[in-house]
Amino acid sequence: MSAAPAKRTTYREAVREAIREALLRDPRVFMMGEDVGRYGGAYAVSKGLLAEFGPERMRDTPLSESAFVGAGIGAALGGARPIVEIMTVNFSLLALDQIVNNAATLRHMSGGQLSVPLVIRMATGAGRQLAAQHAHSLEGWFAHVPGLRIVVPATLADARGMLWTALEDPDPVLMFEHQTLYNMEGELAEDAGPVDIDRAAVRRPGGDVTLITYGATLYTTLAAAETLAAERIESEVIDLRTLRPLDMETIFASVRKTRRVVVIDEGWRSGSLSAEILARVAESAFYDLDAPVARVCSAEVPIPYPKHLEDAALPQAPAIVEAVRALMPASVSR
Amino acid sequence: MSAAPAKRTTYREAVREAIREALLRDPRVFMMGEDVGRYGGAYAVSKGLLAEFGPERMRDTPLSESAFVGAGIGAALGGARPIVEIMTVNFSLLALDQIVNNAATLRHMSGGQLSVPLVIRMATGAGRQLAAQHAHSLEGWFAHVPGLRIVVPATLADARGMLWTALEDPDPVLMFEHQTLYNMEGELAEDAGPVDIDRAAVRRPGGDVTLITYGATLYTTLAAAETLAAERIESEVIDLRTLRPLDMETIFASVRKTRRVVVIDEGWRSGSLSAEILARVAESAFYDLDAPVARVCSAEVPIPYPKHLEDAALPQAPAIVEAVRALMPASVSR
Amino acid sequence: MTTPPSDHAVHLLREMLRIRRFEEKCAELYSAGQIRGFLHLYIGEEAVAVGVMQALTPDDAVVATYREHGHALARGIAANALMAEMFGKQEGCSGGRGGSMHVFDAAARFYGGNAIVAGGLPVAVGLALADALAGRRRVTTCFFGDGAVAEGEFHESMNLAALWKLPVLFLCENNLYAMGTHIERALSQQDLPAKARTYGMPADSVDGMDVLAVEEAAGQAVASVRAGNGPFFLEARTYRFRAHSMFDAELYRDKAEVEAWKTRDPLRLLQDRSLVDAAGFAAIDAGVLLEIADAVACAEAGTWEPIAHLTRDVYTPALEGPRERRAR
Amino acid sequence: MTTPPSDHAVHLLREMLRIRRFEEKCAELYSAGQIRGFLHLYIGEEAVAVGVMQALTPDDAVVATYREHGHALARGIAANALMAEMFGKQEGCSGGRGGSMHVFDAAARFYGGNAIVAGGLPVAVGLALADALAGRRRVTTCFFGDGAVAEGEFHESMNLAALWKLPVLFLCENNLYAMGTHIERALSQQDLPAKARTYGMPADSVDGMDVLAVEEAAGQAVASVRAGNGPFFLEARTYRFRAHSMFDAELYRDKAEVEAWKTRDPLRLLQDRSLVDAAGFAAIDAGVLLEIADAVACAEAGTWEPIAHLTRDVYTPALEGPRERRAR
Ligand SMILES: Cc1ncc(C[n+]2csc(CCOP(=O)(O)OP(=O)(O)O)c2C)c(N)n1
Ligand SMILES: Cc1ncc(C[n+]2csc(CCOP(=O)(O)OP(=O)(O)O)c2C)c(N)n1
Ligand SMILES: [Mg+2]
Ligand SMILES: [Mg+2]
Repeated sequence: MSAAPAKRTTYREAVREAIREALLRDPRVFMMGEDVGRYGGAYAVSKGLLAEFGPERMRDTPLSESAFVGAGIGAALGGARPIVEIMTVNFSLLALDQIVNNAATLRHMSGGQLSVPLVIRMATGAGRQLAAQHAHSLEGWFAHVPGLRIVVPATLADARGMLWTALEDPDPVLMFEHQTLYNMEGELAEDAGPVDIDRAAVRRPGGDVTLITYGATLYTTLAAAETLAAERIESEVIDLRTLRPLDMETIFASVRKTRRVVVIDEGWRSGSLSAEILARVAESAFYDLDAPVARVCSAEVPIPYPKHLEDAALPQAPAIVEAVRALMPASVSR
Repeated sequence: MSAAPAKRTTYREAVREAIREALLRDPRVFMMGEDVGRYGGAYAVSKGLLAEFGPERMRDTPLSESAFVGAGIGAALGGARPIVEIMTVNFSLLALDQIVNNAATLRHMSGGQLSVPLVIRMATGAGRQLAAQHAHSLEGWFAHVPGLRIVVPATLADARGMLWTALEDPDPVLMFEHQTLYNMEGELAEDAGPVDIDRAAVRRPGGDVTLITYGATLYTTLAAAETLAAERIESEVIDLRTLRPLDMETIFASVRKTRRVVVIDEGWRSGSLSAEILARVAESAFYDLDAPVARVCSAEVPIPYPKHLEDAALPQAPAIVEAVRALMPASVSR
Repeated sequence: MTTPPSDHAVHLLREMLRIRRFEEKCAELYSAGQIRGFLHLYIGEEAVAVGVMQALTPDDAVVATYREHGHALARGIAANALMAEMFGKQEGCSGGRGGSMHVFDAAARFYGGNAIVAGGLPVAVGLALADALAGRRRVTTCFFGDGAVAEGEFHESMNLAALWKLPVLFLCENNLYAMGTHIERALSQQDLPAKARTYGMPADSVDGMDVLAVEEAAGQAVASVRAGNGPFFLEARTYRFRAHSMFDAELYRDKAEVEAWKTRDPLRLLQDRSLVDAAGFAAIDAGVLLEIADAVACAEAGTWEPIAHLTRDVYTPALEGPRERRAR
Repeated sequence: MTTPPSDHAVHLLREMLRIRRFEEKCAELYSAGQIRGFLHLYIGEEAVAVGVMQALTPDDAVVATYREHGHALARGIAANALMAEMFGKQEGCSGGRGGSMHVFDAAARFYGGNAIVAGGLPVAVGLALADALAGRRRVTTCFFGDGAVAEGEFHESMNLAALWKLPVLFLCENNLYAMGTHIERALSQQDLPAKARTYGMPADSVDGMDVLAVEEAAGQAVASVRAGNGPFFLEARTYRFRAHSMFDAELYRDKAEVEAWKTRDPLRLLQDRSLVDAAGFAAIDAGVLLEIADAVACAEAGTWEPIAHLTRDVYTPALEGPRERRAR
């Protein structure tokens, strides 16, 4: 998009740059979480920022998820702009009372008086053999809760750009960073900056089927789209970017064109975000469909440790290809 | 079903009888939770049971949702059969770490060695003007989590019968009792006892549209079905009874017959259980459908206090009637 | 000849009486069906809220529980706005959406109205953290009950505040019961100041039926916090004269216990001590009753929020457009 | 002439050495990519697990954390089964599904392997509650770190156990750090026994590098619990010699600090005290290395769980049919 020269960077560095920018731009911004300071972040995201911004603004917390998330809410009410890091999505369950009963609720319940401009970042997802208590994808689950905005940067540009926009939002935003993306490397414009968090993005245009996804499965999905292209099935790949509220316009526009839809979601199948998207399509775009809606999700198991079982539990490109093929009329498939 | 004489009873009494029966039948059973003993239960469910069973087996806990739910898990691992009461579903958020990271996970993660035969009961739902921190319907949300079984008694017979069956299940079962049902009165067979928790129930047979619901909205839905019947639209009303795992056979059988489906769910619309059901129908029964799938859910707001707004936030019969009418061919509707 | 009661004593008495009469009226209105949902009365505990509020400035913040009518009134939220809230009218201080358990007033820095036991403590820590980061010398006072002390959020919040030396006054209203559970059946250690001191936090305990004692203890506590010494824990030993909520059959305590505590009614104690005579009391009461009657009239005359507004304020309206304002 | 080392001292030394060698091998295998995920080594802290386990009977229960290889070995889980678990092979003690962080053994009453900090404490309270309800005189020992002390679940569990006088030994391994966070930056109060005593629980602290001291202190603690005096809190002051996990650059502590603690290596301390000479040590070591080599061979020869079994054990197979048994 930008004409500025590009530089080589990683997703991790892009997130770090975004945090840096926020701390530089707005004195009300501070970050807190377990080991974000001296340790440099469990995923090394905030390495170096303690030295630059000091322990007040790059604040290590004790192991107290409920209290430091609640303190983020209070600080936001008090005029600060906190970025709270929860190390891994599973630990956010300890803070759910604060997130659901307070952060998501205060504006409405107070009759519009209170504002909770808080950003909570957390690592999510499987793929690193971290097993049943460190590897779930609960972002789609959080998307059930009114009052929260859920964003999921899948690209370097979004990793770099979503944070500032989220911080400008007067309401709580949860940002999910997939564990396997931190090392992803690529080109990012030197002047990359804030991006919108309202619209889904078409990452690959195509006319035969709409593949909807977000986060790390974007790449699995793009790989599947490549395979399908070799069979002359052209996929339109949509990266949702924001899971709540959903940008249904982009989805419906694509479905009207392709008449077929598959959702790829790392969440456990039943009750995952994929269900909501399929439901909306079947409710509102039923007559646009030429085939049943479909999805490829994680198996409904606590994620197991061994690689072969973890892989088997997660959405993989061959399953996506299979799901698409099953929707195509006999004439189109090879 | 039974030929035994019936007696007049309430939902509350039916639940109490079920707890009594469990305590009488199995010395390993005990119940714990906030104010279940001396106070008699926040909803007066356990009134009288302390006197009958003593403070060891009808155990008052401090305000420590995470610890006493976790203690229920540990006690189940240790051979007991705990019934844990969480006063209101919103407070269960404080115990979510234990429920999701431990109760739901231990069997699989231990390679099948461990068993958590625990029943957690909680009050759920709106309708009593309890506002934004006491009135949500999160049972459908819990149904996302593999390893849990979710049951929702809507009738006196189920209030009386589901608990024992749940206690016999070697895995954790969450049981949700809608706040507005406790005072519901009706006839229950004198010899009413355990019921299955595997199958959905057709509460009203009909051939024109399938209405799927559970819990307190069963009655709203039955009322809507009455109205529709007056317009000669015959609704088949399915009470899910168990939200996880879903009894899809019963649903598909009905949809094959009626070719139209509306789900009524007190959960917040986006990401509610209704989404999962619509998604499954649109995936697997697409060609059985004569009209788009539809649903009537709660508005996506923290439940407000005033009656008119609370009513407006919840699924009501007129909205169900409206949703059904919209699916019917012009010739059928008046 | 006796010395006339001091203006300040009259002020305190009036403040406590406003709470008492407000809540007596609420109980009546509840029975009449005009107030619904859960209603938790503060009657018997008035000296705590009134005593503590004397120590706070308008710039300080207050976080309370679902038993917060007293705190709201003592903090200066108008009885009219509070009663309208009890009715669920849009003239209420939370626009009618919160009701009894969710009283908010941003202008008064009154942050609830939290109905999750101990849920307010982390929020209070955060409010204080924002002040500390901005270098503001404000105090956040967080009210909570003895029941909250068993919750994990209590522990985490106490530790965070003490570790970071944040300006929080933790004000524990120990009325001996959490619903029907006596503190002896809830806490292995019932000496709450001792518990607080293990966090390395100064702590004190005060007779919560004696408003003058509360005022003094709170004054010292707030002074310590404001001076930058970090958080302070103050236990007020008090008692609720009424049931936990309107649904409570009070199976768990003796009538005699209640009666014994009623001999230490905070209103009577102050009246006796400050030498307000029956006529003086009646004069104050008359004014208070007028205020409450007016509040009820206001609430009755109040209007319902249009149903079309139900989904407003879940999110802030998009920033580019002009922000819609709700009629208040 | 010196007295020969006692059999018991040799036993303790061997037990600690088994852990040391097992984990050194794990670190190697991790670098080689045969062990994956998170790997948290216990090296330096061996005296704690070994000392405590001496006080337990096979009928007692143990709950541990993600840093639990030492506890598993000392509890009697075979090195073979443990190493197979590290590899993710179905011969592992959790059928291969858990890996390093989720070691279970129902027969040994070893209940994890919990990777949520402090998540094991409520479970331990429940195990003890089941024993209390059934009138069994068993002890549940719950290991956790200094970091866990800040969590709400710690507080709630301590209170519950003390209130109900449950047979739990809370065994806090204070190695001064939670990942990179020194206890001084995590807890406003670092005197952990003092903290525990505020729950009305007896508490003690012991040099966690001295296995004989740990054994003695644990013995007394367990005796107190088993005698029906309710829970006991024991702090073992220890130190991890390695990084928190294999991803840790150790930016947060000085090399000198690590070196200073290494002079108190629990193996060396015991060796010196029990007068095991170099030859004696080498003989023990040879046996241990054989055991570890055998464990690695077993793990390598182990098999992968068939992918078709992925969804087994999410739920128990329907009770009416014959319960399917997994090959173990
Ligand atoms: C987390 C949570 N658990 C349970 C409840 C139900 N509940 C409401 S008030 C209450 C008792 C609280 O007692 P205490 O903290 O002493 O305050 P008090 O009511 O005595 O003022 C309980 C159990 C709740 N609101 N929140
Ligand atoms: C609830 C939770 N929060 C954060 C983490 C990430 N984490 C894993 S270990 C650890 C440090 C724990 O320190 P401590 O309790 O002292 O045990 P140690 O590792 O020193 O043995 C952290 C923060 C976690 N696993 N669980
Ligand atoms: Mg109380
Ligand atoms: Mg530690």
